[in-house]
Amino acid sequence: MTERKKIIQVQHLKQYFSPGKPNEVRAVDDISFDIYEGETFGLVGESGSGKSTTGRSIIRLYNPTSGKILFEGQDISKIKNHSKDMLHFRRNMQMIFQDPYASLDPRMKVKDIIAEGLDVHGLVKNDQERDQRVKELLKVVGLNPDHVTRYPHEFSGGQRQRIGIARALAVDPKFIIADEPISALDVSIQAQVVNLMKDIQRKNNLTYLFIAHDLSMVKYISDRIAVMHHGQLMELGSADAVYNHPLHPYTKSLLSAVPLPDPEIERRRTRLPYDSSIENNTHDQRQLREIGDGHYVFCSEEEVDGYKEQMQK
Amino acid sequence: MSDNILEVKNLNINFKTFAGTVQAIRDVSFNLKKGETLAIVGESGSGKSVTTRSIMGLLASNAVIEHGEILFKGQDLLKESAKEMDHHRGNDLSMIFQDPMTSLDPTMTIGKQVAEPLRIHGKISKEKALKRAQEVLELVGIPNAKNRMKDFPHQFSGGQRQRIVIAIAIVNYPEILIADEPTTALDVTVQAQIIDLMRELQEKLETSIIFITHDLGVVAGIADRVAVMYAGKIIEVGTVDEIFYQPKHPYTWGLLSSMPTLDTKGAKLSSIPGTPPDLLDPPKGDAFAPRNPYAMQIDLEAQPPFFKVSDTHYAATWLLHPDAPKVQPPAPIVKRAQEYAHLMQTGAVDTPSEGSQN
Amino acid sequence: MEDVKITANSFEKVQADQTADQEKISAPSLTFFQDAVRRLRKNKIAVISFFTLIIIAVIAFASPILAPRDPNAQNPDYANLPPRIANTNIPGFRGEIKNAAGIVTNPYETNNVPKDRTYILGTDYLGRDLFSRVLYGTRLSLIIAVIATLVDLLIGLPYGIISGWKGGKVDTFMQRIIEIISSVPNLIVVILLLLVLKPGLSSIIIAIAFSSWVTMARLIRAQTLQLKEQEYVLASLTLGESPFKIAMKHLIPNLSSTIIIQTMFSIPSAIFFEAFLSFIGIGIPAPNASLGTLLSDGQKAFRFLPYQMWYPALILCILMIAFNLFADGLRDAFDPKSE
Amino acid sequence: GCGGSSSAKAPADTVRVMSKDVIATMDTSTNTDTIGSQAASNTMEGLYRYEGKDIKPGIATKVVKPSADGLTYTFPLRKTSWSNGDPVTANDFVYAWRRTVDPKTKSQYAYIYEGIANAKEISEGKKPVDSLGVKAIDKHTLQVTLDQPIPYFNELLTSSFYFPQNQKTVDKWGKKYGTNSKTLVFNGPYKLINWNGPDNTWTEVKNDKYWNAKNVKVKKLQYQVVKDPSTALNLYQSNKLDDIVISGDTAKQMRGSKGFNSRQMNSTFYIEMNQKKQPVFKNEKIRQAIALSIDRPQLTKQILGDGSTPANSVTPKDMSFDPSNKSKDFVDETSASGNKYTKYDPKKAKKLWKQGLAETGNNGKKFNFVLLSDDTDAAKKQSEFLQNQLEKLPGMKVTLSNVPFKTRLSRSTSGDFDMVVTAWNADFPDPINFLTLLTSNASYNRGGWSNSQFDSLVDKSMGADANNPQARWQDMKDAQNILNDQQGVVPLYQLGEAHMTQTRVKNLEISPNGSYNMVSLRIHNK
Amino acid sequence: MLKYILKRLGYMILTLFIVASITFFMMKLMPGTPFSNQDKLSAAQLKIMNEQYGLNKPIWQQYLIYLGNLLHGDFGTSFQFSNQPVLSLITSRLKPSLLIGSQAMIIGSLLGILLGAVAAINKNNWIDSLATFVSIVGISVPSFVLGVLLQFFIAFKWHMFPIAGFDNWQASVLPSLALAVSPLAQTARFMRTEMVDVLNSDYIELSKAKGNTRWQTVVKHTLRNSLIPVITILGPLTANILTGSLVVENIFSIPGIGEQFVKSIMTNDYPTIMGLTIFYALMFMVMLLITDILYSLIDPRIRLTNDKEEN
Ligand SMILES: Nc1ncnc2c1ncn2[C@@H]1O[C@H](COP(=O)(O)OP(=O)(O)OP(=O)(O)O)[C@@H](O)[C@H]1O
Ligand SMILES: Nc1ncnc2c1ncn2[C@@H]1O[C@H](COP(=O)(O)OP(=O)(O)OP(=O)(O)O)[C@@H](O)[C@H]1O
Ligand SMILES: [Mg+2]
Ligand SMILES: [Mg+2]
Repeated sequence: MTERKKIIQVQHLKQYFSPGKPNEVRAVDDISFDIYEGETFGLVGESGSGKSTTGRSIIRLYNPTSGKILFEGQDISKIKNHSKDMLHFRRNMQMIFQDPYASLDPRMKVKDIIAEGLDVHGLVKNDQERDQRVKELLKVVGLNPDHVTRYPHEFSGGQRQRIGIARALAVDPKFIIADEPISALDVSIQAQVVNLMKDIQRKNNLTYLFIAHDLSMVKYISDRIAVMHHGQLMELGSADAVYNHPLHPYTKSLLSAVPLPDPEIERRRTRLPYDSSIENNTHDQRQLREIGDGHYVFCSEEEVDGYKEQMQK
Repeated sequence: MSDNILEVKNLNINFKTFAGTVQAIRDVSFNLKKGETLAIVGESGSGKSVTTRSIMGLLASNAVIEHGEILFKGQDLLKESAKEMDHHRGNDLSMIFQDPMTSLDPTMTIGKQVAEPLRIHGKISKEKALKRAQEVLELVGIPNAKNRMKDFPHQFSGGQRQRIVIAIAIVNYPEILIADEPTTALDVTVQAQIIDLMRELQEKLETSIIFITHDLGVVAGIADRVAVMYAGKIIEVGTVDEIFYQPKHPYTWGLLSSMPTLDTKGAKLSSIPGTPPDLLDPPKGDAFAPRNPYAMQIDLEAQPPFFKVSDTHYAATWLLHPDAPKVQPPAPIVKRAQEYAHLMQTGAVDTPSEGSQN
Repeated sequence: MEDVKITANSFEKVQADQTADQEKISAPSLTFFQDAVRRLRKNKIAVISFFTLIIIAVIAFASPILAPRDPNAQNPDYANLPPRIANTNIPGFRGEIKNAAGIVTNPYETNNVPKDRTYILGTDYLGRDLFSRVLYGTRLSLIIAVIATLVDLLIGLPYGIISGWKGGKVDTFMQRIIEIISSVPNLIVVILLLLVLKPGLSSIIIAIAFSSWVTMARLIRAQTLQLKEQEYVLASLTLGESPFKIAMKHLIPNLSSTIIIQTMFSIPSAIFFEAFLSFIGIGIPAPNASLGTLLSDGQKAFRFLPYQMWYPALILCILMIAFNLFADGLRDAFDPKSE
Repeated sequence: GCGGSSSAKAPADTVRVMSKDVIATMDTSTNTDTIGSQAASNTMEGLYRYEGKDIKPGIATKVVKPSADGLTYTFPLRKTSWSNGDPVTANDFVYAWRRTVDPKTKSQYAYIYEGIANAKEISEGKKPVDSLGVKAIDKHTLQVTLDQPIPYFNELLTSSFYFPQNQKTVDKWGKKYGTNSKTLVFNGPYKLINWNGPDNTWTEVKNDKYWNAKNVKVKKLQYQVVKDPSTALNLYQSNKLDDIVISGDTAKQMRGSKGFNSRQMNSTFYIEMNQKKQPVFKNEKIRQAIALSIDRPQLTKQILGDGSTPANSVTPKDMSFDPSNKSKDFVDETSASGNKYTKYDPKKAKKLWKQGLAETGNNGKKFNFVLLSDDTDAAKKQSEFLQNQLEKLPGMKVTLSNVPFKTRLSRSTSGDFDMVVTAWNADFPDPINFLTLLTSNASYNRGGWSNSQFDSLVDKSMGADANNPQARWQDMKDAQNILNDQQGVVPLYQLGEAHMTQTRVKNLEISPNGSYNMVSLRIHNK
Repeated sequence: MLKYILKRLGYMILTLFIVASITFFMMKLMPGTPFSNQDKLSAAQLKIMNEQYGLNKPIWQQYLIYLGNLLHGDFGTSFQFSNQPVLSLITSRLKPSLLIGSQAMIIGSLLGILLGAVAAINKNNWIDSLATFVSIVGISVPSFVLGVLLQFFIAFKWHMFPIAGFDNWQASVLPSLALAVSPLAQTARFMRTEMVDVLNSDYIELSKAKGNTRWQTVVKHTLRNSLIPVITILGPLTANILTGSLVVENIFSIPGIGEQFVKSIMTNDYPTIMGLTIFYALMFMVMLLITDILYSLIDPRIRLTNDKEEN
C-alpha cells in the first residue's frame, strides 16, 4: 500500500491563455500533484480558480504553457495525434462535463451520443452489438434502455448527466475527470449521480478527478482534496484532514461559506473572509509544503512551523 | 391573520402548449407576514418560479390562471389592471432573478439601471435618482459606488452583479421582495455573502422576503418559514426548525437525507429515485407516490389533503392520516430530530460545527 | 378531497414495481435525418411550400414535355399577343389589351391569329410563346439557384468551418482572403469572366460562385467559433473523434439553421444576380430565357404589355415565398426541440 | 418641385430633349461620339452648317467651290466673336485643325483629315504639325490645300471635327479643356452652362454673340440623359420632355400616335462574314443564300419597330444624289442589283445554299456559326431574329454572342467571329464613305471579302475621276453593283430613329451628318 | 481604440493594395481596347496614346507606375471621358449615389427594424405572419421591377414624385424607396430573430419587474440590445447598395456611380474601372470599420482589441 501506483502526475503545470498579450490569463499557475490509481481526487475552489482548466489540460484539450502531465508515466504532450498511443490515451481518460445541457449534442439521439466512443475506437462490430452495448450502458447508469432514440432535451438534468456518464463509460476508461458533474443538478438528483459514480468506481476500479465547488459533496466522495485559488493549490491532503482540520486560511474561509442544511448551525455560523494579501508579505518563495502526513499547505518556509503547531491542536 | 401582507389562495395556473395543457400550479395557498422570510424549496420544475411570477404579474403569455386569489394587503392582484400592476412592480413588489450574469441590461450603465425604478415610480429628478442609486449601491456593498455608477455590467464580478440586482430590487423599499434562486449561479463564497447581505437588508428595511431555492443549506441560513413544493403543489409548510428537524412529508425527508453530512462517509447517500411527474398529465393520486418508498395504496388513488401538525406546520401526506400506519423516517431524519430534541433540552449548546472556528 | 374513500387496504404499502417507471413509450428508432423529415411533415405551411416548390420544379424540369411550344420558335407575325385561352371567356385571358391610347384592342383579331390558338401567357416581341418561355426560364433560374446553393455549401461551409475550427493564424489568414474577395465588386469579376469565358450558363454560375459563398463562410465561421467551445464538442474530442468527423457529426447539424437561413438568402440573390446581369445585357445568352431575362424584357415593355412582366414576376414571387417558408420549416425540423 | 399635373406647363422658350448618353467631352478634337458632336454643333460654329439637307455658310461667308484641280479651298470668314469676346479668326481654324491631327492630341478621329495635305503623314508622326495644308491667309481668310481632290469636302466641313478652337482658352486649361463648361468658350448658337463632365443633365442657353443670333428663336435647350425606354415615355407623356428617342416595343406601340416620328439616319447595318475563318463564306452563293434568307421587312417592322427600313445596299438611302440630277438617289440607281438578293426568298436561299455547299465540297455538312453583335436591347432582339432565320438554312446552326460595343470591335478586328452584325454611320454623306470600308485592304473589311474590280473602281473614283463628278458617280455605282451582286457583305437595314416629339416643337430636323441643327428650331406655343 | 483603428487601417491598406493589384492584372486580361476607332488610328497615334497611357511598357512596369500614382492619390484619367481625372469622375458621380443610397439605407433599416420589432413583439400571431410575409415579398421583388412600378404608379399616374432625374430632393425619393426594399426585408428578418432572443432574456424580465410598461421595456432595453447584431449586416448592405444601384439609377436617370461602373466596364475604361474598384473596396472596408466601431459604441462589452477578430 505504500507504493501506490500514480495514474496521473502533474508537474509544475502552467496554463496561460493568450500568453504574452495584454489580455493574458494565468488560469493555472504552476501546480503539481499526483493522483493514485483507484482514488477519487477532489479539486475545489471558487469560480475561476482554474479547476476546469486543470482538468482540460490533463485530458489534453489544451497544450500546457509549461510543465508536464504524465498519464501512467507517459508524458501526454508527447503523444502524437492520430497515433495508436493517442487512441489508447483517449480511451483510457474520459471526462464528464459540468453542464448537462451543453455537454450533449442537442441534435443527436442518445444512442448515438453514447455510441460515439464505441464507434471511434471500433469497440463494436455491428449495429446490433452497438445497440446492445448502448442499452447495457443505459442500464448501468440507471436509465430506461428503451429511451435510446430520444433526444437530450427530452431528459431531465439528472438524466442527462447520466447520459454523459454513460458516454464516458462506453470506452472503458481508467481515469475520469468529472468537472462539476453535479453542481447544475437538483439536490435530490445530486445524490443519485454521486451514488452512481461511486458504484461505477467500485465496479470498474476507476480513478476520478472530481472537480466541484461544493465542499460537502467533495468531501463525501473524495479520498484526497486539493483546494485551488487563483490558479494555485492552497492546500492538499486527505479529505478528512482538509475538511476537519483546514490549515490554510483560504480553505477555512471556503469551508465557512458552505451552507449546511441545519438552521441551528447556520444561525451560529460566522463567515471567515479571506485576505489574499497574506500571500504577498513574505520574501520567501511560496509553494506547497508538507505540514503533516500527506497534508500540504501553500506557504513560505517560515510559516511551516505555525501550521505544524495548528495541526497539533 | 391581519399581519399577512400577502395571501395566496387556491392558486391554479395552467400553460397552454402545443403538447397540451401543463398544470404547473395546482391549488397552491400560502401566506407571508410582514418582515418574515418565506423560503420556497422544491425541485426544478415544481412550480416555484411560476408561483412567484404570478404574484408579480409576469407570467408568460400562454399562462392561464384557472382560479385563485393573490391578496396583497387584502387587494387581489389578479384583478388589477395592467397599469396598476406596473405600479406595483418595482415599487412595493420587487424581484431578483437567478442569474446575475444575464439579469442586467448589458448596454446600460448600472447607475441608470439602479435608478430606473425610482424614475418610473418616484417621479424624482434624474440627479436625485442617481444620488439615491449610489446610496443603495453603497448599501449593498459595491465599493467605490460613486465612480462605478458609470460602469457597465460586464465590468463587475458575478457577486457584484447580484448585489446590483438586489440594489435595483430594494431601491424603492419594496414591501415584498421575491428572490428567485438569487444565489444558485454563484459560487459558495459569494453565495454566503449575498445571503448575509439579504439578511442584513431585511433587518434594516423590514421587507418581507420570498426566497426561492432548491438548496436546503441556503434555506437553513435565511428562512423563517419554509414551504416545500412538489409537482405544482405545496406539500409541506412550517417554520424552518419544524421543516428541518421534524419534517413530516416523505419528500422533505428525501431532500434532507440526500445531503451528505459528516458521517455519511463511505455509506451510500440516500437519494430520491426517479423523476418528477409530467405536469401535462399529473397522476391521479399523490404526485410523489411513484418515488415514495413509503407509498401506500391510497397515494395512488387520491391526493392527500393538508394535515395539521402544529399551528404553523402542515403537511400533505397520507402518512399523517390518523388511520395510516406509523412509519419510521429514514435514519438521518431521525437523527436530526434527536439532535434537535437534545438541543431544545440543553438550551442550545455547542453545535457540532465544523470549519466555523479557527 | 371529500369523496376520498378510505378503505381497509388504503394504507397498505405498495410494491416497488407498482410505482415503476411510468414514462412514455419511447419514440420509434429513426435517424436524426428521418426525424427531421417526420417533423417537417407535421408543419403544414412547410409541406405546402415544399409541394409548391416541387410542383414548380417538376413542371419546370419537365418543360420539354409540358411546354406547349418550342420556347425559341419565333413567329414575328404573332408578336406581343396578350394572354388568351382559346374558346374561353376568362377575364384576363381573352386576348385583349389596352393600347397606348387606352382603348381595348384584340391583337389576335388584328393579326389574324387562328381562333383556336392558345397563348396562355401571350407572346413576346418575337412571337415566342411566353408560357413555354416562363417554364424554361424557371428551369434555368432554378438550376442557377441550385448550383449557387451547392457552391455555398461546398465552398462556404467547409471554408467557414475550417477557419473557425483552426482559429489563430490560419483563421486570420482565411479571413483576410474573404475580406479581399468581398472587397472586389463582383460585377467586375463577373464581366471579366463572361468576357473571358464567353457568356453562358456556366460562366454565369462560375461568376456567381466566385463570391456568393463568402457570406456563408463568414457566418459559419462565427458560429463554429462558438460551437467549438461547446462541451459536447469537447466531449467528442476527448473521445478521440477526428476533426472531420466532429464537423460532420456535431458542427454541421448544429449549424443547420444558419446554413438554411443563409441558403435562403443566397437563392434569391443568385436568381436576382442573374436577372441583374440580364438587365445590363450579359445574362443568359439569347435565345434562352431565364426568369431574369424574362423579367428584364418584361420590365421594358411594362408600359404597354404589362403581362410580359407580371407573369414572370409572379412566378418568381411564388418561388421565393415558397423557398422562404419551406426554409423556415426546414430550420424548425432540424431542431429536435421545436416539437 | 413635387407633384404637378400630367400636362405640366412646358416652359415657353425652352426645348427639353432626351439624350441617350452623357457628353464624354466637349473638346472637338478628341470627341468620338454623336452626343459630343451634337453638343458641339449647338455651341460652336464651323465653316458651314447644315440646314435641312442643305449646306449653309457658317463662319465662312459662302459655300466655297474648290480650285479647278479640286485641291485648294479658300474660305472668306465672317467677323464674329467667341463668347469671351475674342474674335473668331482663320487662325482659330488653323490651330484647331493642327491640334486634331497632332498625334499628341490622341484624337481618334484624326483620320477624318486624311486628304488634307500632309494630314496622314502628320498623324503618323512623319511630318511636323505645321506642314498641314491649312493656313490663314489673313485674319479672315482661310486656305486649305488637299493632297487629292475630295468631292465631298464641303460636307465634311460641317462636322464638328473641323470646328475652330480658341487657342487662348485651350492653352489656359490645357488637359482640362473640354471637361466642364468653365473651360469652354463658344461661338455657336448656344452656350453650355452648368456642365461638369459626367452630368446627366445639361443646359444650353442662347449665345447673343452668335453671328446669326437673330434667327435663334429658342432661348434654352435642356438635355436629360434617359436610358430606360419607359422612363422616357413617362417623362414625355407627363410633358417633362419635348423630344424622346424610343425603340422596340415602345416604338411599335406608339407608332401612329400623335407626336410619333421617325428619322432616317445615314447609317446601315450589315452582316460581315469572316472568310478567313470560315472558307465557305468565300463562296458567293453561300453569301447570297444568307442574304436571301432574311426577312428584312419583318425585322424592321416587327422586331425593331423604330422606323428602320430594309436596306438593299450598304450605302444608305436619301443620302447622296446624282451630281447632275438631284432627284436620282444613289441607292435607287443601284437597286436593280441590290434587290436581287435582299428580297426574302427562303426557297431560293436554300437552293443557293445547297449549290454553294456543293461547290465548296461541303455537301450536307453542318455548320455552327457564331453571330457576333452588340449587347444592346435592339441588337439582341435582332440577333435572336437573325439566328432563327439563318438556322432555316439546312445544316446551319447559329450561336449568338452579344458583347459590349468595344469588345465587339476588338473581336471583329482580331477576326474572332464567324459572322458579325456591323453598323456604319456616315462620317460624311457620300457613298464613298461606305464603299471604302470594303476594299480589299481596308481595315474595316473584317470579313475579308475582296474583289479587284471593286477595288479599282473605288480607287478610280478617288483618284482619276475625283474631279469628274459624273465619272466618279458612275464608278461608285459600278462598285456598289459589284458589291450587291456578290453580297460581299449582307445589308440588313438602314437605321431609323423613332422619336416622340411634342407638337409645339417644330423644325427639329436631323442633318445628313447626324446632328440636329438647333438654329432653325422653333416653338409654337398655343 | 486608436491603436485598434490604426491597425485596422493598416490591414485596409494591405487589402487595398491586393485588390488594386488583382484588378490591375484582371484589367490586363480584359479583351478589347479602350479606343473606339482603333482601326483608323495611325501607328504613330497608337504609339503616342499607348505611351501616354503607359500601355506600351511591360506590364510589371505599368503596374509599378500605377501603384506609384495611387500612392499620390492619382487614379489616372478616364479613357471614356477624355482627360477627365478618374477621381473627379468618381466624386461627381458619388453624390447622387450616396444620397439615394443613404436614404435607402435609412428608410430600409429603420422600417426594417420597426417591422422586425413589431413582428417580434407579436410573435406567432397574425401581425408576425404579416410582417414575415411583407419581408419575404420584399426580398422576392427585384429592384428593377419595383422601380418601374413605383415610377409608373406613384410618379406617372399619381403625380406624387418626379418621374426621373436628379434636380431636387423629391426626385430621390422613389429611387431610394426602390433600393430600400431589400435592406428593409433583410433587416426585418434579422431584427425579428434577434429581438425574439432579447425579449426572452432575463434583463427584459427584470425590466418588467421594475415596473416598466411593455413599451418602456421595448424602448429602453430591447431595441438597443437587438440592434447590436443588426448593425453588422448594415455595413456590407450599405456598400452593396452604393454600387449595386445601377438598375435603379438607370430607371430613374440618376447620374450615379453604379451606372458609371457598368459603363466604364463596357467601354474598357481601365483607369475608371480600377479607380472604382479601389473605391468600392475602400468603401466596403470603411463600412466594416464603421460598423465595428458603432458596434463597440453601442455594446459596451465589446472592446476594440485586435483580438476581436479572432472571436
Ligand atoms: N479559453 C479561455 N481563454 C481565456 N481565458 C480562459 C479560457 N478558459 C478559461 N479562462 C480563464 O481562466 C480562468 C480559470 O478558468 P476555469 O474555467 O479553469 O475556472 P474554474 O475554476 O473551472 O471556474 P468555474 O467554477 O466557474 O467553472 C478564468 O479566469 C477564466 O476566465
Ligand atoms: N411558459 C410556459 N409554458 C409552458 N410550461 C411552462 C411555462 N413556464 C413554466 N412552465 C412549466 O411549469 C412548471 C413549473 O415551472 P417553474 O418555472 O415554476 O419551476 P421552478 O420550480 O421554478 O423550477 P426551477 O428550479 O428549474 O426554476 C414546469 O413544469 C414548467 O415546465
Ligand atoms: Mg469550471
Ligand atoms: Mg425557477
